[in-house]
Amino acid sequence: MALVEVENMWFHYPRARLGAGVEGWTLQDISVQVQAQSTLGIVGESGSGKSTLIRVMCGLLRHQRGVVRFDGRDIAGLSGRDAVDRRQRNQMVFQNPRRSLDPRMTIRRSLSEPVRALLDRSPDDTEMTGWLERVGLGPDVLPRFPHQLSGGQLQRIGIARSLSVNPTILYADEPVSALDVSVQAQVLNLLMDLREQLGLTLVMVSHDLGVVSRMCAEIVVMRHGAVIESGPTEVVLGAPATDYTRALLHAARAASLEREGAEG
Amino acid sequence: MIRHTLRSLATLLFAALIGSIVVFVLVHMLGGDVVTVLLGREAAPKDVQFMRQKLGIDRPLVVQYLHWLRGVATGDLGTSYGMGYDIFHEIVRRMGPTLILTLGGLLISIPLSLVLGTYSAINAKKVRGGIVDVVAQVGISIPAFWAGLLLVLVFGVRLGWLPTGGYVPFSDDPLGSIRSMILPVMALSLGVTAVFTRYVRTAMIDVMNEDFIRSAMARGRTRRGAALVHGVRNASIPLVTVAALQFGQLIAGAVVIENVFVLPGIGRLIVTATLGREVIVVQSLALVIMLIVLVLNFLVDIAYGFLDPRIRDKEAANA
Amino acid sequence: MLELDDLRVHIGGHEIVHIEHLSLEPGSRLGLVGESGSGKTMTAKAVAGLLPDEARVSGSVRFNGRELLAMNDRQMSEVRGRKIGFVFQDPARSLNPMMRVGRQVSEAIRVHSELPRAAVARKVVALLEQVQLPDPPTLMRRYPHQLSGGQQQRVMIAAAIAADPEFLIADEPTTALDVTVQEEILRLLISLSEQRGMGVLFVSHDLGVIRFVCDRVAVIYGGAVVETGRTEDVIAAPRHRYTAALLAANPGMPRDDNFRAFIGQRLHTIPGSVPPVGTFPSGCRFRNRCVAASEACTAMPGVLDAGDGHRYSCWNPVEGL
Amino acid sequence: MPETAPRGSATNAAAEVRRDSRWRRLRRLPITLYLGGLLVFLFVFVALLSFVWTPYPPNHLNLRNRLAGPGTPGFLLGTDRAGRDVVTELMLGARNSLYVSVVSTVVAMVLGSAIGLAIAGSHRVAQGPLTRLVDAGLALPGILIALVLAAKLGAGNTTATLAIIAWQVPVAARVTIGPARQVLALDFVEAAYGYGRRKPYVMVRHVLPNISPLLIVLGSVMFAAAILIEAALAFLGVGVQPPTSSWGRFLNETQSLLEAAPYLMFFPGLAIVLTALGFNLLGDGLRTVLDPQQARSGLA
Repeated sequence: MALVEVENMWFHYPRARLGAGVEGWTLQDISVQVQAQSTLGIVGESGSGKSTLIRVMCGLLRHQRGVVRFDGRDIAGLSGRDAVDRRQRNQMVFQNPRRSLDPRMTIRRSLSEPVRALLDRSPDDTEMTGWLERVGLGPDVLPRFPHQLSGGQLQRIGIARSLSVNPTILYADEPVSALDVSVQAQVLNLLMDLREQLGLTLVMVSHDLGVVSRMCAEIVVMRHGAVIESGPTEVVLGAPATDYTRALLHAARAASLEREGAEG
Repeated sequence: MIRHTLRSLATLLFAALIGSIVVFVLVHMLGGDVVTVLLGREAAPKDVQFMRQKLGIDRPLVVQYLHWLRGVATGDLGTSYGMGYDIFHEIVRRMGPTLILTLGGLLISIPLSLVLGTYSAINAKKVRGGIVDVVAQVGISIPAFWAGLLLVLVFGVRLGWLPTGGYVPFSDDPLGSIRSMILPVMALSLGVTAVFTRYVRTAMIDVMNEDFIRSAMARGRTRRGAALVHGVRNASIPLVTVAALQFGQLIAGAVVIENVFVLPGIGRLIVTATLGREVIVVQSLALVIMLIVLVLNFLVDIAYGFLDPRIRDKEAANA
Repeated sequence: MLELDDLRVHIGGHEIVHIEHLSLEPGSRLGLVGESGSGKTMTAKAVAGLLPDEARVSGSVRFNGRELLAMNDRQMSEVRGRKIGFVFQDPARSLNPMMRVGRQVSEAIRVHSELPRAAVARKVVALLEQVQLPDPPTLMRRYPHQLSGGQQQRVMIAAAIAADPEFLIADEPTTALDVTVQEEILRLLISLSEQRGMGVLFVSHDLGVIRFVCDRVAVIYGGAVVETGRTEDVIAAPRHRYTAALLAANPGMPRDDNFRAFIGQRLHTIPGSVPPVGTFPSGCRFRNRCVAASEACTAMPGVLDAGDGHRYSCWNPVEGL
Repeated sequence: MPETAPRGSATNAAAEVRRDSRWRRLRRLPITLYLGGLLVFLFVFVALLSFVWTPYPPNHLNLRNRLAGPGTPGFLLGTDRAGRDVVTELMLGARNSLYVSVVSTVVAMVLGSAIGLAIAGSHRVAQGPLTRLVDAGLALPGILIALVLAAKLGAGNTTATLAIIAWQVPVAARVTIGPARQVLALDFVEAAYGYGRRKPYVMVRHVLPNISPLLIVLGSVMFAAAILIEAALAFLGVGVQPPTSSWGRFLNETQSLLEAAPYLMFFPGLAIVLTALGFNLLGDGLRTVLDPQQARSGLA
């Protein structure tokens, strides 16, 4: 049984009226499966619905049609303790670390929020120091405010915050695209290491095929709100079945550096 | 575009409904009895009963409300108890001076504030730009009636150039009519001009930070040229909306100014009626003024849709 | 054609840019690559005289022998658009939302010449054709929001080259675009540069993009050029430690589509992050993040020559391969 | 997904510079802040002082010194027709201005920003109509409410206060909606929902602190407006009634003496202007200090 199963799922953002056709739907008839401890990359151009898809999977948005199951249970039907439990096990890392931490809250407060909200207790500094160590930061950041820290540090804090409630699955929405190249590499490596150490499942959205092909064993290609291709990365990108994926790959290769896989 | 218009119209009707209910409820729910005010505390119960019947306030509130609405629509608002005039005709008769005053105020303040605000924004980092802004700040802080009194003192009493008050109908004496309105319009437009100037300044400074100003400069516009060609256009279209919103404040100003200059407009009528505790007159006047303001805003809303290509295309512009 | 000497830009008391020397030949494409805060955009803006008001600039920027820094806003405005075109990062924000596309494309022509209306219109149509936009006569009457991001950037490019500048500055022109659109726009820039013999200063944070577009590259860190040379040379054999680290940190794409070998591969990292403006160390600005830093690095390294115009400033350069 | 691409080095560099120059800016605070602060302080000080000391007792009539000009010994700014000391009257007037504006501004701020927050947090479909309703409220001349109230309840401070509140609530609501929506669109809000926080919590813990600089500025500007409206209502005779002193009422009473004793209308008017200017300048200064850039550009 897959950890996450999305079956014939349709989603649209709230609006006054919706036309009869498919144009109002941000996501159309999506079916995706995520195995436990696997790595899934979602690629596509802007507006393809990839960020919306992981938000539905993560439970941040509620779909209108179809089924999304987590650990075999329909997430729409969960309530009370089960709903809290699902939230705790599904965590998200956002694209822009400056926007994902409240500028008016200290890092201590931001970092402790998930535990306060989901587990209903206040973690102490020792515990939080442990979380920070995991992402390579010291306890000196605790009393600071976001504007006093760099983008790379903030993204690490974002990751530490997501991991504080011991999730099963981590969703990452373009986790490095707002970061400098030199910091990108640090954060990508960190995500890979943490995933292995903690046995996490990782679902990552990225527009960068190079990043996705390093991070993810499986890949989903989206276009105009629908999945057009999916499968193991080396199959989908190594031998694309659709013209669109081929075009995507061609364009990505044109403006990228060629790297040996084994050199890293 | 059609949806934009329909939505504006719906807002207009809805706001008018809410507004009229608020006015009605204020008048009929809050303490104090109209009849007591009219007849005094020692009135005989029989007279009170008769008065209540005559005023129609013995009927259910909803009926009274609907009756009043119908009156507004058909121009039958009854007569004033104190003065005996027909309320609707009185309102129509007094519309003239008020409209001259408020529209004259807008006519002066919009172009003036565009020039001043743009000048102040282009020179925002220089002393002269700052001076314009401080003057505008002072302008905002001057109550219209005091400005009126000062103008009367200087131009009316000391210099004797212009009349200190009173209204001359245009048909009687065109020149005298214009002379009689100069000071009131000046007093009224001072504050509004100051508000608009600051608005234009802020909008222009914002626009000047936009990337498209930089890209216009990259094509060979000077900073000033880019400001005038691209900045003013983008900053002034929202001014239309602000001007419409400010029209309500302009009416408020007119109420005060008419009382300073003894102009026989709606503003003076409503204050006189208020001081005479003529609740029915005040209630209808409030609704009529409200409708004027709302209709004006509705028209501006439509015009705005035409002016901004983004709204013209998209019906949702909630950005 | 373009020569920068001892160019310094100060903002709020901090030196954002200090470029000893940088030059660009006519018709060639120079890439300026660096991370955020490296000063690459400020350098580009200094050349075009588009720095924010609070910036102080000194040194020399010569364009065809004329000193640009000595010019006032009016004189510069005659250079901008006419001699130097500029394409910005975010086309959606760089086009006036209230103005028809055609008028924005024709702006440089109208500012710099007295062409009659009909001739201007013909020129706009020709320009829109050159940037490969469909149906120019209809398109020029549209507003920016009615176009896609890629179309908007094509419009920006058409507007930038409208008055036939000899030289184009492109500041991260594809960062806001999708990868497929990016490729099209980059190809368009290359072909325009070749057709018109137009020099290009191309600013980007992405070495992959630079490699695709530029024949020469200047790597910039902490406001200073640390390495410059032919793009192929610099990428194949970087000498400066920062360039090497930047290359190693780039995720890239697997050679020969060997995706299987790519999965799970760690990247080389550069410790720390780009320091905030004004907090770079003295001497070599990269030394507090450099794996090969030594005592010598506290002094400013001189410029060394690796041949063929490949120059770098590093005390402990990467040797050989 | 307009935010997919990094805004690049220019923005980040600017952010660095901005952050760094924060101290600098704090050291050279805008002059408007000092000037506004000084005027506001003077106003509040005089108003409070009037409770313990005024040159003459309230409503003390110096019948021998009626219409004494400014500078008359014992009467710095002269006396009015009834022989009341102008300085005393102005001090007492400040008291009434302060009272009315504090009450009305506080109530209007709380009510208005609560409505604004509620609208910003309401369902996306309901937001448009509700916002437009506030707009309509904004367009309506608040003086109408004042006059209707006065006609019904009679003139007085209560009428004035209620009218100012009715006038200012849509203002506060309208100013709150936009920035609150901006904050709600940021990722940390989404994150908060992600770990199970509910809307009221998000509103109070995330949105309110982030728009508080704006509310402070707004409060200051609303204070200025309240001073002006109170004066206007009192001037029209629908505000505070005798024997309570008020600048606006004082102007009304001395209007007929424009020719004979122009100083009588000059000083109360000046008091109104300076006080309103003080709050306006203070608001402007605060706006500069509290970094509008931050509020506008989504708190980057």
